[in-house]
Amino acid sequence: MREITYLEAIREAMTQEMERDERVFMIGEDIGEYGGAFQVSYGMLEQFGPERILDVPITELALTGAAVGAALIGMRPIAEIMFMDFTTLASEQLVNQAAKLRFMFGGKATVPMVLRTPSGSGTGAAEHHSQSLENWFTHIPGLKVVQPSTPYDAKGLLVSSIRDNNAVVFVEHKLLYKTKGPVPEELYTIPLGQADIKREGKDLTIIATAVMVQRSLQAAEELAKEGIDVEVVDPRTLRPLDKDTLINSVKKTGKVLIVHEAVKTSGIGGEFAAVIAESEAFGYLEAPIMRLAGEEIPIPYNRMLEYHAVPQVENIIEKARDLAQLKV
Amino acid sequence: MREITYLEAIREAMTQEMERDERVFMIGEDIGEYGGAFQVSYGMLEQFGPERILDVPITELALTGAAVGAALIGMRPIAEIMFMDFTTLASEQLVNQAAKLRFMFGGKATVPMVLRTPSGSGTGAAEHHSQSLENWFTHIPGLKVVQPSTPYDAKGLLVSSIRDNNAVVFVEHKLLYKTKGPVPEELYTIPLGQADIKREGKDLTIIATAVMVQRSLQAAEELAKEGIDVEVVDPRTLRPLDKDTLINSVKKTGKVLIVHEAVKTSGIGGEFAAVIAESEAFGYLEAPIMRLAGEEIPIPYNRMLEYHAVPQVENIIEKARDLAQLKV
Amino acid sequence: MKITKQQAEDYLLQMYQIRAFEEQAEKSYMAGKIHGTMHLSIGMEASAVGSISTLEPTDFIIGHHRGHGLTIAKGADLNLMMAEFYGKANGYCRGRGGSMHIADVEGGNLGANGVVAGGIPMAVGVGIGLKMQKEGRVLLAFFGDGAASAGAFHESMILAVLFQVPVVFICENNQYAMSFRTSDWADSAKIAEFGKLYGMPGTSTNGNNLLEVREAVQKAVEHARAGNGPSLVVNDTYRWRGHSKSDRNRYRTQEEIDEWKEKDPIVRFTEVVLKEKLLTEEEIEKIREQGYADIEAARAFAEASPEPEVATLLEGVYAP
Amino acid sequence: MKITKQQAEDYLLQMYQIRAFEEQAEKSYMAGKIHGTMHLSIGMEASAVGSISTLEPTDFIIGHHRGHGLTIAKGADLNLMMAEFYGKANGYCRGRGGSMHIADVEGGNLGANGVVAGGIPMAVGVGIGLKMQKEGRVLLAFFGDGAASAGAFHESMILAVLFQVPVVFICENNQYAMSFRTSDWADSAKIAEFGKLYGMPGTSTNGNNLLEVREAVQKAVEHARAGNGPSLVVNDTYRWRGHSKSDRNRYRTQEEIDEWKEKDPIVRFTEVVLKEKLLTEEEIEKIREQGYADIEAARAFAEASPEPEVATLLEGVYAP
Ligand SMILES: Cc1ncc(C[n+]2csc(CCOP(=O)(O)OP(=O)(O)O)c2C)c(N)n1
Ligand SMILES: Cc1ncc(C[n+]2csc(CCOP(=O)(O)OP(=O)(O)O)c2C)c(N)n1
Ligand SMILES: [Mg+2]
Ligand SMILES: [Mg+2]
Repeated sequence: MREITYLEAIREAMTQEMERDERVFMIGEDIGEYGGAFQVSYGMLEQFGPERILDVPITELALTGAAVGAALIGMRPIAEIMFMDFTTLASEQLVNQAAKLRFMFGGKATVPMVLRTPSGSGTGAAEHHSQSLENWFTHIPGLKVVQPSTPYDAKGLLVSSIRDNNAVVFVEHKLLYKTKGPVPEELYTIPLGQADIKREGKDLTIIATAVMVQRSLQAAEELAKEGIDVEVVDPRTLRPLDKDTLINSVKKTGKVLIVHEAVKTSGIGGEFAAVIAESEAFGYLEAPIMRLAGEEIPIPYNRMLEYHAVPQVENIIEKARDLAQLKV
Repeated sequence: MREITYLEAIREAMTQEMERDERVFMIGEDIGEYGGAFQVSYGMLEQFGPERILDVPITELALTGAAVGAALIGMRPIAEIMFMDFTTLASEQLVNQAAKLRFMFGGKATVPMVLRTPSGSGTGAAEHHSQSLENWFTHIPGLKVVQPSTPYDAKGLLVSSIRDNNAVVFVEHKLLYKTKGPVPEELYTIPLGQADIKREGKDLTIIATAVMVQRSLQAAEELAKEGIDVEVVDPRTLRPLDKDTLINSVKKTGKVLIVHEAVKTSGIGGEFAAVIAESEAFGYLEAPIMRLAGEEIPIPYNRMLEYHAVPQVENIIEKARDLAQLKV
Repeated sequence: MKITKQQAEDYLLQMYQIRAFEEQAEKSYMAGKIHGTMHLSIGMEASAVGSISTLEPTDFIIGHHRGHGLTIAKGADLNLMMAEFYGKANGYCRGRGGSMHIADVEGGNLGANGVVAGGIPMAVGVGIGLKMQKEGRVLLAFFGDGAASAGAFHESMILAVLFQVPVVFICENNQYAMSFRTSDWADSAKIAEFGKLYGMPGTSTNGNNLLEVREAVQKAVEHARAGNGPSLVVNDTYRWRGHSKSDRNRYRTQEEIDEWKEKDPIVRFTEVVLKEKLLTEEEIEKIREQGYADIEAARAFAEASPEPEVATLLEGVYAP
Repeated sequence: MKITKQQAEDYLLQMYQIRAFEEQAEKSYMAGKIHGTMHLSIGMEASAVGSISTLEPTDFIIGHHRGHGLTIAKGADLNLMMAEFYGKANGYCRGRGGSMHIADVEGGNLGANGVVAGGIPMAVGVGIGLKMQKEGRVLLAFFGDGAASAGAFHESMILAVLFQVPVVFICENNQYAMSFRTSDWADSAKIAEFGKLYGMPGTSTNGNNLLEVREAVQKAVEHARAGNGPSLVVNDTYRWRGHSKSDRNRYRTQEEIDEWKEKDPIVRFTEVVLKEKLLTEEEIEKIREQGYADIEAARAFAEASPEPEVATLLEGVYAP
């Protein structure tokens, strides 16, 4: 199959959906001529014109609200927030309006929109352009939260998100934008709420998200050489969470390491851990539930500090090895 | 000892600190003549005048930022956000600025401020005035998050929060405002980051926050009649979390039920569960770690629906009883 | 601006229905039948009716927390509305929304909103959608004077002009945001000036004069429908009651309230229709009685309506 | 506005230092020595120096992401600044902040900021604090034209006027917010009009004319120091380079860039000081050399400086 980048997969999903469905449009800062801060929408202005690629000045709250309003009357907007750090400016409309209108109006409103935003560190962009805040939005009933780790997943999940009749927060990862993988040319969907076992294994489960899926897969290859057989589970959708796949994997392996980039405290890893600890998998656990996640600091500028602020392959290997060897 | 309400305890803490330290001031909407939406600051305008009780129009983002800026040059502002739902409008300044400036500037800045806000349901205020978003802020290094459950704790923790040299999110609970308890007249502090065992017990630990502490204590009384001896632990500060007290309690009882009002998914309960599941307490667990928390819905208007949207005493009793009886 | 007898009847009936609804709401609340809070718009009836009378049934409104009047003016079923106020299963929002969130998306009412300025960014998006849908529909977006100080207002006005959306922004300036005296930073004329600076027509009206409101909004609606983009109309008015149930009126004087009561928008309108001989005293009295009777019927309907079943609690969060 | 020879030397030196710093930053970046991004202010030197030259050393500034020029104009130690740009342990922020976050709180520089409009609400609070501290100090709060569309701007201006804070808000209008042409909603004159509507003096200047900038800001600073509250000054200028490292300049023409290069603020200033006989060609050339030499020394210092130790990674989040 043809290989394209994660970034191209996202662009393709949007382009093909916009070709298919005239209710779909984009709104965001510098998404037109500039092509988006990461060039995700590059070329789309030429194809669709300024009526469907709405370039706006710095107005995170209003552009998000504009997506909510348009969705409310049957459009299918895709809003882009340039960096996830700035969802802090948009969250009123996302959390109080997009997420709640349907329930608040007795199930009689529909808000089919996508809010796309890149998260994560690794580009030297420092404290204000590197956060991973996905767990904020998983806490909000009414929102769905998607976080793809491969080009294939990115396209299929984004198509599903656009077609979903709810507000979906689609969290991209900056370091994945340039990664390549096989992606069908035609439109296809990956159901929201369905985890993917990225690697089967029997000794230990790693549940990882976004760029940590790739790092965990690399770690698994190394550990395989040591005879440790790791299963890597990628939830792909954080809300609704495919608890069964997580639980079944842990029941099989008896050990689980949770890996994410976001700060450990109150990150999604806590939810994963709790879901497992309160499930029937509890009885199968052969060791404590371990988490490896971002340090309790903002993301610093200096390259080496930034590197050490979040889990790297070697940290995953080490932690997984310890866990594999642990006997309780 | 004299008994006063939670609300009066908060007012007293602010008043006495403002008398003691002229750098302390308040900023918020309707905090002056109106006395605050919940009358927390009633009378303070008369005592301190408009130079120190800064009443502002609807400007959640700017009023929060104003607190950050004033703190940066050595003042000690207390900002009030009228309902926690509206911290969604203020979070940029809280999360990107207040929390990060010190680290971002190499440890060379100090942001001693408090952001007070009431959370929780139970007043019929519906979807937009009832949220519990404390776990958003526990995810942010650089912030401290405090959530008192009694008048005594409210005063002592607020005094500590005002004197703390960091940005503290002080989460009050609407249903607690009118509850009474003994509170010393003089100034005293309760250290941030120190949990409190509100009731000792040996069969089961309940970790509860805010109004759920009171409900859990009521539940514990009922359960005692059945011969189930419950320990109720109130973390009081959510960030930094007093992990030791939580872990030691679970080591002692072998069973833990986590109770909070916020939506269960990605609430602070996940963090509590994960902290326990990855600690040495894991080996002492005699049953899965259970959570009882808000339903996966926005808070509805109707009184009975609202009642059932969050844990009540009877739910705690039932869940705790099941857990006490559970054998794995 | 001339109106017909039929119009005079309709507008007056709506104003009386609003007045009666609010009075009933207050009574029901005082009687302990309502759990929660409410925001009454007594004294502001002309702003709601005058503005919304300019719309076609297929047009939209989006409101704010003080939304009972707007909802009635948009032609809500009073029974379903009162049932929602009572939190009943057959209310507009099945008891989930209550006073602050009554909506009727199908009927073109995109809802009251508990977040001050929460509806303004959405209004821009509705306008963008309406423009794309090319059916000539317009939106009236209501908000209070308090909302005008929110960042959402500024950002939204800029986008509204940029995309030339068919939206009339209507600021119902009742002088206070809770206890904050809005004239401390802007009066109605100044808020209208902001509209102009953003690049849209901006006017302020005597918001207690139904016909003046109607004329200003009519012009703005035509402007929007003709594809000429948004406008801002500021209706200068006053709420007689406190901000919400819990208000102690510490921030204003009884004299001020009394002065504004002298400017009762309903009285003013009846004077006009009498003078213009559109309606007689008797006809007016009959309309008044009708308005109160409609609300009394709605109250009875609401009180007889069933509570939502707890078994349905988790429904309606996600669309299939 | 007359200046002394000493002033001419100082201002020119600072402008050259800024120009040289930015050129060096670009070179270091291109050479792969810098991890991250940067925002260069070449072409905007007069706005930074003209504005900040009006301050006493005890006064404050707060900046934005394009903050190198402001930092130098506030008298930063060039070595510590370049070291921060390189992410070194002895940089202003110990390598934690980098280009976008250089600060020197002790020196009155409350920092560059990665969030557009992020500094504006804080500026209000600094103003509130300065007023309470009664030491007669003032703040210059810088932001871009892009920040003026953010809700934070609107809310902050309202509060600034309400509390009459001793703050001069300075909008450095370089015509674009990234690729967004700000004149699509407001030009410099219009942004200044907003200031007036909020209730503060609002002026726009030719931001490439140091003396004009200085005069306008001087007036505003005196206004603030006298207790008369905030002002808004809009400096109309241009950035020669792309928005950041990753800019392809698709949104503007080479002709436009060239036109603005003709209005080089440094050239303009040298012409004036020559005409006014404040400095000779030789003196100017010596100052230029000095500026570049200072930056070359800073580069050497930065490159020789140590990386932060990973063991210190977790330090500095919380104050004791
Ligand atoms: C963002 C936000 N801040 C604060 C509140 C609390 N609040 C509810 S209504 C109100 C006053 C709003 O004033 P205005 O917009 O003038 O409407 P009015 O109540 O006068 O009709 C306030 C402060 C809120 N609901 N939302
Ligand atoms: C809130 C926010 N939105 C978007 C961005 C991304 N961004 C960084 S600079 C910039 C343009 C800012 O324009 P302006 O304020 O005019 O400053 P300039 O870059 O032109 O100096 C944008 C969109 C950001 N940093 N913060
Ligand atoms: Mg008002
Ligand atoms: Mg600019």
